[in-house]
Amino acid sequence: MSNQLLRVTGISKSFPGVQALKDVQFELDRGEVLALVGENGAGKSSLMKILSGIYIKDEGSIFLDGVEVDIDSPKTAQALGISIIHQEMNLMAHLTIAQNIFIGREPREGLFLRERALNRKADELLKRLGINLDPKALVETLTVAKQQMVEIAKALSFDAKVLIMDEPTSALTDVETETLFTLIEGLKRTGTGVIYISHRMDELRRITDRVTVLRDGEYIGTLQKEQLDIPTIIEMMVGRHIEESARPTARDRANNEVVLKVEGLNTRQLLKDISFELKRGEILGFAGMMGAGRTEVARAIIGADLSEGGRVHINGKPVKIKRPSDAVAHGIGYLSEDRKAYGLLLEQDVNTNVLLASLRDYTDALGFVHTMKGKQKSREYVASLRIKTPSISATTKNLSGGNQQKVVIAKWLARDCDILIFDEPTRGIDVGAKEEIYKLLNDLVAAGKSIIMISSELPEVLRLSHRIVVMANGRITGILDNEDANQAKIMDYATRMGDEKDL
Amino acid sequence: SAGGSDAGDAAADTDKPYIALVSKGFQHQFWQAVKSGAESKAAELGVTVTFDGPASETEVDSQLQMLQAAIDKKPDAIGYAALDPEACVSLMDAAKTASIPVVQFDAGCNSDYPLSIAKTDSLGAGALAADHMAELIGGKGEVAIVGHSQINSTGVERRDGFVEQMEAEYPDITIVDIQYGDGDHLKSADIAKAMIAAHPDLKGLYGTNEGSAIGIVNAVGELGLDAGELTVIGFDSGQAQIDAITNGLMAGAITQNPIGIGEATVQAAFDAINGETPEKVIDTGYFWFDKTNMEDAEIAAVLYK
Amino acid sequence: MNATPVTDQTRVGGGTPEPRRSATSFLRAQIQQSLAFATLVVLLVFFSFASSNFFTWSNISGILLSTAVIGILALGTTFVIITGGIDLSIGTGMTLAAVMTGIFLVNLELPLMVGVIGGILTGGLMGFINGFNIAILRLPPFIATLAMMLIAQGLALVISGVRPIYFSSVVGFKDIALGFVIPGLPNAVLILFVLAILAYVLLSKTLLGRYTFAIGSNEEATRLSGVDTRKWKIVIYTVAGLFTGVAGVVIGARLDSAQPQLGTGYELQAIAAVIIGGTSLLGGRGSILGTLIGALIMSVLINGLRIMSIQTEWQNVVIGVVILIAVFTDALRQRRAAS
Amino acid sequence: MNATPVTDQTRVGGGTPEPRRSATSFLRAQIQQSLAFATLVVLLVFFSFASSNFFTWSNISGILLSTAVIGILALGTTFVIITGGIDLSIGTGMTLAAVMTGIFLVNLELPLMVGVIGGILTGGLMGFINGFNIAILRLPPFIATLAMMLIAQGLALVISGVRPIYFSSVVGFKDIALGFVIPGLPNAVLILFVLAILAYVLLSKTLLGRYTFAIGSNEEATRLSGVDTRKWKIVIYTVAGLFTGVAGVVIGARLDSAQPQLGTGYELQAIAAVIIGGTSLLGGRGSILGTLIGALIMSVLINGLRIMSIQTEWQNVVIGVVILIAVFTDALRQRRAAS
Ligand SMILES: Nc1ncnc2c1ncn2[C@@H]1O[C@H](COP(=O)(O)OP(=O)(O)OP(=O)(O)O)[C@@H](O)[C@H]1O
Ligand SMILES: Nc1ncnc2c1ncn2[C@@H]1O[C@H](COP(=O)(O)OP(=O)(O)OP(=O)(O)O)[C@@H](O)[C@H]1O
Ligand SMILES: [Mg+2]
Ligand SMILES: [Mg+2]
Repeated sequence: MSNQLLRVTGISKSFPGVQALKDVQFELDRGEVLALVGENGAGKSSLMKILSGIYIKDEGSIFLDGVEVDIDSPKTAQALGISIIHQEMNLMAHLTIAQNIFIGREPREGLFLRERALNRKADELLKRLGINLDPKALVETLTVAKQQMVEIAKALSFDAKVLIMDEPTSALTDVETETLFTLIEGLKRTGTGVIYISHRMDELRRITDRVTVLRDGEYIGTLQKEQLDIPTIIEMMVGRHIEESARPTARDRANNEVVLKVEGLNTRQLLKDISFELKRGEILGFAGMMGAGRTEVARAIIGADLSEGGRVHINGKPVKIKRPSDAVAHGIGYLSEDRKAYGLLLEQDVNTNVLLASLRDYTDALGFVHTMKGKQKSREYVASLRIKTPSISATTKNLSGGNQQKVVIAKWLARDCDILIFDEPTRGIDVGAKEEIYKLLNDLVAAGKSIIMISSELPEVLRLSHRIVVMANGRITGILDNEDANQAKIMDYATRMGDEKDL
Repeated sequence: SAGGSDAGDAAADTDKPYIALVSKGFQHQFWQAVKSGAESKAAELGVTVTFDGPASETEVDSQLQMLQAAIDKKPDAIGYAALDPEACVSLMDAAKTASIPVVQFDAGCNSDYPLSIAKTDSLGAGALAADHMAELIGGKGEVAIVGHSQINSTGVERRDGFVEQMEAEYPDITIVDIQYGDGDHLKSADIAKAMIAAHPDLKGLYGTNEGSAIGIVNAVGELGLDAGELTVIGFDSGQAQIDAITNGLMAGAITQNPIGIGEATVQAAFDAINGETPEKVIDTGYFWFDKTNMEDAEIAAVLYK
Repeated sequence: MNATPVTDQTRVGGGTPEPRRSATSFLRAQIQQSLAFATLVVLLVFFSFASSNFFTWSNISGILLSTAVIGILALGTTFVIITGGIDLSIGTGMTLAAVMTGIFLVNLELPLMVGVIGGILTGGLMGFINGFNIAILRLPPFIATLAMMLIAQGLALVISGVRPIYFSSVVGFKDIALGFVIPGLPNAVLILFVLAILAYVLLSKTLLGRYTFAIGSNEEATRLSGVDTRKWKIVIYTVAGLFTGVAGVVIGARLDSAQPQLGTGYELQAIAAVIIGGTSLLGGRGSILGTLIGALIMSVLINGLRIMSIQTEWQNVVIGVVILIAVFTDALRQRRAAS
Repeated sequence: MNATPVTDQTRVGGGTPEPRRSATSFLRAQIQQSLAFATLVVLLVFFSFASSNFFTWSNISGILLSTAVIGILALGTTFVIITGGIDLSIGTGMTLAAVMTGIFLVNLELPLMVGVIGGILTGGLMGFINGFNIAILRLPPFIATLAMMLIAQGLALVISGVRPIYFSSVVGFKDIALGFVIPGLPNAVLILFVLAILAYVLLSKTLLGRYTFAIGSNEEATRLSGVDTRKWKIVIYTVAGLFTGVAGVVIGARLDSAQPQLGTGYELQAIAAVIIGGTSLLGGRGSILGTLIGALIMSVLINGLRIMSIQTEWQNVVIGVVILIAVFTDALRQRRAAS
């Protein structure tokens, strides 16, 4: 018996107006990690959804252990030993972690569920995987990152022959990412084949054995481990050469005008005495471990959550922000980390989403919205951000994950806020687009805007931020100038759980 | 609105006898007239009454709950109008156990316990409507009925009295359609219009209660028919029907004596409290009224606005 | 009517608002999208064959008149349903508005215009309270409006003294529903059409409409985009309440009286009209034209069955089955279109 | 992980399906969660002071009896609402079940047991059809069950011949509701409690309950996890239908007759009970104990107002206001707990 586990050939799939996949092929061996890379909308997720029975392919063949299989439902895929971690979170928020992991496979005794056995099984699984979560906790109480860990645990709980991971690390910080890599190493040893989708190039060399590249729904080629070379991969992906820019040049210190000043911000749950300043034309990075409270700082500032005792000054004047509309009125825009839940009107078209925050600009005194100008604007953003969509009237839900993210960015660019808070702006965005977004952020600050950028990717924080705020456990543990910062230093501050503070 | 219903526990504190009336409804003008008759009689006799009834005459279950609550209030007597003759039997037993005398009005319960009933002969009233209809359309032609209920006893009897009288006495008159509008004015108007459209030769329409009758009047008005082009006969009174008769859109109507029903019910209950036996059946009568006799003292007394 | 770039979210797989060029192409697009329209045509053709008395001007005008009240209620409710909410208080709210109009015009003898506006504002006030309860106190719309339904029902009885208020003394009031500004077309129908155009404009051309769809699609995302969703929800429920108020005036004028016991049941009929017209209870999609067609389907069906002298007890069975078929074929077509 | 940080999705709705350790800790948790319980206690205390006739065994047992039918309907509907659906057909469906029981027992003179089971299965069949229409034909629950509501209403009239069917000839039938297996406690109340326990077990200890919550939380994710959500939705609606069937038998026995015109309005009352009990119309959360308390609140309130001889027209106003207050304080408490 050969070592080949899975082979797909000639796969095509089209949606109304979109040819998502054209004659795509790849192979996966036992105990191998195959990376699938490509730009946003290249067709990676669609291909994986075909393998896991969510979409039905138009053409092509799938061979598992050399036998052609017909995967017509998620259940069939599960039965065949194909398990998937979806790019978009797919959990039942009102159920517990244990109930989520074993949904559809509950231990039973006659008619009755064995809740205790279920929790025990989940506990064992989580312990075995080194994931520190209480199986009885409700999923809705978890942060995005922890939810992602639950998804991973769920997928691993099937003793799958083929495990598909669609951007599993996009919501994870380095520590959890390491945990995941350890798990993958273990799976390789047991002969599981892993298909790994990621936009994080540095991960590829770490764990993959082979890389298959897709572009515009087509198969471009496969690189063996020995041939792995990031610039080559990127060139295959985007069809052109990408220049990585260096770290930001030290800012012109002459301009020290403070546009946003936050003092003594607390929330009942987590945040303690958050104080910092944002200067004009600056990118202020926020780094920290998952759950450190960075998102919560942003939400508290814009009035999305209740906060206590904080004072916020904009351009030196104290302001009261009780709800997000106040924040936007004061020129603060917030781009959330969870685009599906908090960023997009998924059922509406791209145009509606792009214009959502700036509709008033197109509204006359009588309340009538004049959309011609607005549509022109949307088209411009679709073009300038290279959003891959058939037209601005396509339903946002049908865009690929990365392109959805770009739509959210376009929404805030259209609103033209002075202060922008980007929470994980490049989550799920391909390398090419990432560079574009970096450039965009730099252009924005060059044009006098000020940006807070929350990111879990340290290289990204280091590349863009003029200064870096590091948080741990709801406190600010350090604020560093870019010149003084490096990954080790940030990690040091990010893991200070006590009260030590070093500014 | 009118007093008298502030009783309940208040009644228990005074020495005034307390009579709980559980009606079939309270929203319709008919029941409001019964209520006012009961309240004026109560004032005269120096007793306290409360008047309760479900929102619609289909709510047999909630009426039973009202009756149950009335029994639990330990009144000196209960006046009851049964929505269903059978469903109430067990609660009559409960009243008996609690030694609360029960008198009835409008419709009775299939139980030996209640002492009396004050009511209208609805079959006879329906037949009287048929007689007048026949006379007004000249003994032949098509007529139709807009009913208010095809199930509760008054709706059924007012319809059946009409239908049977027509069949028995006026073979040249055909009843071409019977539909039911729940006594909803708007629905009844739309039904009447559809009937007029469907039967271009229609001579007369009969509405079995105030809402049905006024619905027909509205339909006739909306279609711009001249007064008398279509013979409309109504049931019960109320301002709108009196107006319609005055301006000729309605030929006439049958009225019961709801005020008299209310009065007789309270009187019977009062008698029962005082250990007297009221008359078993008190027929409060029904009357035909039209432009010619509306002002007569006897008729004016039973009309309500 | 040339520049009609409409974002009117009709449905289609995912409700994509295509840019429309002209009024006719817009109409065509809308109608093609809506199988409800086909159902309406089928019903009209069927009843025309089944009864020679169906397709007469008098009967058609009767159908339109009987659509007016439910139609006006349905228009207002369309907004609420597109936000993902629901309004159960429209039936009895309408009654309370009619009763208040009666109080203003008959008891207080205020001028006609003042009384009518008072009645409409009564509806608006109820809508405002609903909006407040839902947006500020964050009660579920179903329960907030259910409570308002009970309160309005009770208040209508209390305020009227549990008796009808007759408008016969008020000169010109009846004409609001039954007069003819356009010969042959009762004013109530005219009001329905005017309000439909107003609702259409509101929903597809104004900020209110945009935010209605946005809130229905993802309220939290809309809020985070800087839209004061609480304020807008109050506005939307208030608008729905104003439509309810107009319905109250129209039904009062049509019956020439305020009947305080009326109203329950109207809300479900209006909501059914909205849904048959293709608006989704999940929020985010819906159209005014669809609602109008839905309301017409209901009244054509009811009228046709009456014209055919179908027994009252069978009528509901038939209506239920037709609703199922209409909504099912529509869902089927949408799924076809999507794939 | 004992501190439970809550994201803002938690704001709405009520009882959460947490794993429970023992009966008492379960009770405590449920009751603490539910301010509805406090509302109930407040009402009981208030009415006891307001009227000496309120807190008598006869009246309390009367209240329980009047809770039985709405309570049983509400139990079944709890499942449906937790899935994020709704069932408007329970009121008239109950009536149809009662009528069918009458047909079986009175017209066909089948044995008591057979007739009763036949009535219950009638409810189950309607539920199955609802489930089929919703899960397979993918109709929106609101419209599918609205259509079923109309159909059941019509069929009840048609099948009964538009007259009540009396059970007086059927020995023992009445005892199903009014007999006493437990002295002093009418059987209808016993049935309510037994069914509540059954529903509780179903909801929290079985696969059915787990998938009910899962579907309500995220139907798509549940389906992608390999659960046959279509099948389970049919099962859930069928279960709700069976409860409706039992309610039909109980109301038939209580009235000793099948009243074919009854039923409309019961659905809203039952749904109100479910929501007052903290189950969210958005799906994913709810509890049986909450529903029971919600149903009791409704009937205590109605009874108390009657015992106090509050004028009928005022009763609805008071009920509406109390519902608002109850749901608002509950929402408030939850928000407090959340932050
Ligand atoms: N259900 C759908 N309906 C219509 N178009 C779709 C659908 N699903 C995917 N597409 C389209 O197919 C193309 C491929 O999308 P896919 O999600 O597979 O991209 P991807 O490679 O996973 O991108 P990303 O890295 O951004 O996640 C995109 O153009 C997308 O818009
Ligand atoms: N230790 C904790 N105690 C209480 N709540 C916590 C804790 N950790 C995280 N949380 C919850 O998580 C949220 C804080 O995490 P937040 O999302 O702000 O972190 P983050 O730094 O942005 O990390 P992420 O990468 O997960 O986005 C809060 O909403 C809080 O409820
Ligand atoms: Mg993808
Ligand atoms: Mg975060």
